[in-house]
Amino acid sequence: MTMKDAIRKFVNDGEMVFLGGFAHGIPFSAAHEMIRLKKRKLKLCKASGGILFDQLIGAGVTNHIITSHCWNGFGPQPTWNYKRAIEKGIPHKIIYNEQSLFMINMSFFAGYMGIPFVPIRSLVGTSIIEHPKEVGLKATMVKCPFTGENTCVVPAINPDVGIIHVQRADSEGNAQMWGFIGENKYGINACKKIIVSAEEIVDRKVIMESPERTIVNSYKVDAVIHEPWGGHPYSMQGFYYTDLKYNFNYTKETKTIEDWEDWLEKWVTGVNDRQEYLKVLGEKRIKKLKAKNMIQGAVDYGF
Amino acid sequence: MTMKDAIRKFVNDGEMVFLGGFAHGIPFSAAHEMIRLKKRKLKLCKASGGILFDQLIGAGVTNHIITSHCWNGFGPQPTWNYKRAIEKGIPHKIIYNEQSLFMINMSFFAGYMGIPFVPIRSLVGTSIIEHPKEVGLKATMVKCPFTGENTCVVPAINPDVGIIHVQRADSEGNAQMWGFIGENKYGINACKKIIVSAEEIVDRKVIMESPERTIVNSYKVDAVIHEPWGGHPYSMQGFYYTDLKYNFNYTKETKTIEDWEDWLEKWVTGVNDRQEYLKVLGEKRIKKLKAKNMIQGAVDYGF
Amino acid sequence: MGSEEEKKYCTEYTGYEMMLISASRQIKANDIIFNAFHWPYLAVHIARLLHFPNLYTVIEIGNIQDQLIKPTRMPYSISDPVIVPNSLFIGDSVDVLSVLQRGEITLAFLSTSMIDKYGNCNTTVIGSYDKPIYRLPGGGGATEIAALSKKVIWLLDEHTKRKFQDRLQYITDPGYLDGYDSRIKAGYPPDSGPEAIISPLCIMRFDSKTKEAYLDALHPNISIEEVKENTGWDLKVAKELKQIEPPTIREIEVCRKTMKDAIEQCYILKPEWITYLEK
Amino acid sequence: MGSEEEKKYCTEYTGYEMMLISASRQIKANDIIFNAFHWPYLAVHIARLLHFPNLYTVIEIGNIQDQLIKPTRMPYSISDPVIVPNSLFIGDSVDVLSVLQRGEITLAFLSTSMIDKYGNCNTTVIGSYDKPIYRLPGGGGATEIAALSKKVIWLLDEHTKRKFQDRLQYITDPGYLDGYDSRIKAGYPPDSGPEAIISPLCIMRFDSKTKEAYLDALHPNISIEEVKENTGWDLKVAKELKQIEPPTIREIEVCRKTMKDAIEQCYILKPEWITYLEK
Repeated sequence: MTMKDAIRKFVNDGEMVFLGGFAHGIPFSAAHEMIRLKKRKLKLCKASGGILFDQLIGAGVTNHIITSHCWNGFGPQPTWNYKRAIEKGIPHKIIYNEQSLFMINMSFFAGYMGIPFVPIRSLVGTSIIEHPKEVGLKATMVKCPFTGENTCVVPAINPDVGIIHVQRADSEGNAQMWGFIGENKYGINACKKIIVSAEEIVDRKVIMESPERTIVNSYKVDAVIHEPWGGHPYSMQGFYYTDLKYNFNYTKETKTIEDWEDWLEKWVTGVNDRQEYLKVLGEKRIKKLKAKNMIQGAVDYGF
Repeated sequence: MTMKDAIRKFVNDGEMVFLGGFAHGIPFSAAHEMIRLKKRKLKLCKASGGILFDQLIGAGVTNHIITSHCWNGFGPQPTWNYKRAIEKGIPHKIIYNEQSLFMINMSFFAGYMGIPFVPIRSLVGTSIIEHPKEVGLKATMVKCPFTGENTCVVPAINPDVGIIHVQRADSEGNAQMWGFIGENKYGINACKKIIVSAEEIVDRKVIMESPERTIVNSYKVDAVIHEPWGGHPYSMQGFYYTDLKYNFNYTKETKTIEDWEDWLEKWVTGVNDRQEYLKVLGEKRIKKLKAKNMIQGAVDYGF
Repeated sequence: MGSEEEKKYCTEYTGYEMMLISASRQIKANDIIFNAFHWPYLAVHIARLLHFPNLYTVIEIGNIQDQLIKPTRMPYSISDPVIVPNSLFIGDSVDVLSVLQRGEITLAFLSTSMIDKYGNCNTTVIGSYDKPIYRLPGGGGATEIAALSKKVIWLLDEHTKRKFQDRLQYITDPGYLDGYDSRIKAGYPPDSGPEAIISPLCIMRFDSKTKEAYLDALHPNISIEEVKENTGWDLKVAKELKQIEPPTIREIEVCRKTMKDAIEQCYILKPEWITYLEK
Repeated sequence: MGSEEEKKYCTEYTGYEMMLISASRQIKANDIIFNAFHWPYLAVHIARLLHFPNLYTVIEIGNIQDQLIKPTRMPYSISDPVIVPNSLFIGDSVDVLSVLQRGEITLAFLSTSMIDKYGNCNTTVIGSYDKPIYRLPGGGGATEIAALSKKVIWLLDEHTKRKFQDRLQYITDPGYLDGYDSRIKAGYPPDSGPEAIISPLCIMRFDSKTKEAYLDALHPNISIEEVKENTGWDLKVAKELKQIEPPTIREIEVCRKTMKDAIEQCYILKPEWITYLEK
C-alpha cells in the first residue's frame, strides 16, 4: 500500500488523529500526504507538536490541536503558522487544547490500558487544569479512596486513527522501534485504526530476534507502508541523523504567508510522494545525513 | 558484598519485602539466605508465590503473603508448606492476602509511578474485592469523574525492600534483564531499599550498549551481588534452563513435615551460601542445565 | 477436516481427550486467543497443529505469538524460556492486561477447580476464607481473563457435583455473577463473558436471558441423564440438543502427541485420561 | 575550584555567562538532576565539564545518564540520537514521570518566559487564552518538573519587569502558587518547590514563610537598585546580602566552549550574550 492510499482510506475529515514520534521517527511523510489529499478538520494529538503541527495548521488540515507545545526546537524559534492561526485566525481559527507533556502521555497511557482515567501528581494550581477544555480532555480532581488525598486524574485518549513511523516492520505490520520511543507505544495502541510506515520491511524472523522492541502487533494494524526517509527532517536512529540546517531554517523560511506558501509548494504540494520529496532534498544531503553503523545490543536468548 | 551481608544489612524483621521474578530470574539465593539468617515476620509480596513462597512459609520467615497464587507449576501440584500453614497453622498461622495477578501488577505499577492508585477493569463481583483485607491492599470502587462509570481501583504498593535477580548489572547497580521481565521493573523501583543480584557483573559500557534493557538504575540500588545460578531451579534466559526434575520432585519431597525438614537441611540450612548449594546440585546437573548460545537482537544505534 | 481420510473416526478414546478435542474445535482462524496454562494450553496447541498454525495467542507473562514454537516443542508452561525467541512481542503483565482491558481477546480458555451455573469459578478456597477446609492455589490471572475476554470457555477435567455447583461460596473469577444482566450491571463489557463449559461429558452454553448454563451438546456415548446426575443444579437441556462428532483419527493422533509431549514436560495426566496413549 | 590557577578571576564576561556559571555552581555531586532543554542543559553541561563528569541526569524523553557524551559533544537538544548509546537507561516519558513522581529528582533547572514573585511561570500565552496578544510555545514537561522536583532553579536570560511580574495571569508551571502554605495545601510534597531564580543580575531565593522571592545574592558589579528597578514587585533584600564570586578563568573557558558548541548545534545566542566569545 502507498502512503497516499493509506491516508485516503483510513483518515477521514473530522477524525481525531494521533501522530507519533518524539523528535525521532516523526511521520512527516504521512502528514504531507494529508496536506496533498486536502484532509480537513482533523483533530490532532501528539505530545510535542513542533514543526509537524505547524505545517498541518498552515495547510488548513486541522482546526484543533491537542499537545504540550508547538515550536521549532532549533534555536529555539517560534513556529509562525501556529502563531498566525491562534493570534490572527490565519488560515482559520484553531482550538489549542493545551496539555502538559506528562499529562498527555498519561492520557495515552490510559487509552493504552483501556482504563477511563489515571492519576497524575502535577497540574494542581496551574491554569492548564483550570482553563475550560473539551470534556474528556481536561484533568480533574478526585479523592483517593485509600489515602483521602485530593488527586489529579487525566482522562484516556483513544484517537480514531494513529500513524507512526518506525525503523522496521514485517509485511503484516508487526512494528519495532528503538532509541527514543516517546509516546508511540501507548499512543498507537490506543487508536482504533492504525497506519505504520517503516524505513525497512523485514522478515518476521527479524522481529522475533528481539521481540521486546515491538510496539504494535499486526492484528491491530490496518496499513503497512515501506517509506524510507519518512521521518526527515527529524532523526531515525540507525538510519539518518536530524537535518539541523533544514530544521533551523524552517522558521526563517515560513515567517510570512508568502514564504510559507513557497515552502509548502517546494516540499509538499509540488511533489507527489516521498520519493519526489527526496529528489528535492538531493542526493548530497541524503548522503550526509545517513547514519554511520553502530550495531550493538545483542544478548543471549539461549535456553 | 555477599548475599549474606546484603540480607543481614538491608532486610529487617517485620518489613514488607518484594521478591521479583515471574518464573524467570527468581531470587532463590536471596530467599535461602533469609532462611539461614532466621529472618522473621516478613510480609512478602510477589505476583506469583510459587515454591519460593512455600519455602519461606515452611521455614517460618513470613507471617503474611501478598500474591495471586502459590503452587508448584510443574504437574501442576500443590505446595504443602503453604497448605499446612493456612489449613493447620504449621509452623504458624499466616495471612494470605489474595490478589489477582493483574491486580498486584497494577499495584506495583502504581508504586512505580508514585501515584496512590490506578484503575483496573476486573475484580468487580469477585470475592477478592469483597473479602476483608488490610487497608491499603484492598481494591475498591470509585466513580469515574469523566464517564460516571463505577471503576475499580487498586492501591499502590511500596515495599520496604526489594530483591531481584537479573542477568547482568554493572558494579554500581545498573541492572538489566531480558526475556520475561514479569513485575520486576515496576516492583523493584517501587521499593525503598533495593538489592540486586546478577549472573554477571559487566562493565558500564555493556549497559550502555542496549540501555532499553535497564530495569533499575544505580542511584537507587543499595547492594549489588555477583551471584551466578542465583535463580536456580527456575530459568535465566541466556544462562540456564529451568530444572524441571528438581521442580517436579519438590512437591513429593516436601509432602510431610519430616520430608520438608530434610529438604530444607539438604538445600538451605545445610549449606552456607550459593556456592555450596551448587556443590550439592552437582557439576553434572549444572552442565546439563546450562543454556546453549543464542546471541541475537542487535540493532543499529547509529546516528 | 474436509477430506475422507480425516473424517475416519476414532472409536477408542478417553473423555479427557474428547474434552481437549472439543475445545480445539471452538477456535476460529481470526481469533485472538488468551492462552492460559495447562489444559487450555493443550487445547490451543492441538488447534495450532491441526488447523491454524498462525493463530494469534497472548499469554499472561507478556508474550504475543502467531506461530508454533520452532523447532516444534511443547513448552513446559507459559513461562518456558523457549517462548521468548518465538514471540512477536515480549512485554510484561501490564502490557497483557492492556490487551485484555481494550477488549481485544476474542476467545480465552481457562480451567478451574469448580464452577457454578452462572459460570463463576473458585480456585481460592474450600470452606471459609480464614478457616479453610482446603486451601487451593489461587486464581492468578484467571480473574482478569474471565472478566475481560469476549468469549471464555471453561475446561473441567472432571464432571461431578463437587465441580459443577449451583452457586459458589467464593468467586475468584467472574462469570455471569447472579445471572440475567448482573454481569453488565457490574460494569463488564456487554459482549464479554462465559461462552461454554466443556467437560469429558458435554458442552454447556449459557442461556441468552437468564445466563444459566444449559446442556447444549453431548459428547459421543454420553446420556442426558449422566450429565444431569453429575451436575449440581437442575440442568436444563437445549431444545435441539446437539451430538458432538467423535474425534477423527487425525485429531486423536495430534491430541495424543500433544499429551505425550506434555507428560515429558512434567504435566501430570491421570492414568484414566491416557488409557490409549501407548497404543 | 581549589587551586590557585583556577581561582584567577575573569574580568570581562557577559551577564548571560555569569548566569550559566552561577547556575552550574548550585549543583552538588550527589544530585539527581532533571536536565531540561536549552539554558538549563548548558548549565548542567558546564558543571559536568568542570566538576562532576559522573553527574546523574534525567531528561524528559526517557534517558538516564551519568557521564559526558563520548566523544565529548554538545547534543543539539534533549532528543539528539547521540544520547541513546550514551545512556544507562532509555525508556519513555512515562518512566521519567515515575522518577519525578517518586520524588527522586533532587534538582532541576528550567528556563521560562516569565515568572512571578511566588516562582510560578507562564510559557503559554500573553493576554487571554482564547484571544491572545502573543501565543507562546507552551510548557512541555516543565509543568511536572516544576511540580515535583525537590529543588527547582529557574533561569531567566533577561531581567526586566516584563519577565519578573508580581502575579501572572496564566500559570503553566506551579511554583509556590499564592505563597505561604498554598503549595503544600495543593498537595505537592513539602520538600519540593522553587529554590532559586538566577538571572544575569542576581540570584533570588524564597522566603521560608511567605514563599516570596527575595534578593539573596548579587552578581559582580550589579547594584541592589538595578535589580529592584527591573523587578515587577517590591523586591525584598536578604539581611545578609551575598556577593557572587566572579567567573574564574577556568569557568569562563568551559562556559565559552559550551556556548560555542551550542551555537554549532543551532542554539541561537543573542549577540550581547556572546560579546567575548571570539576573544
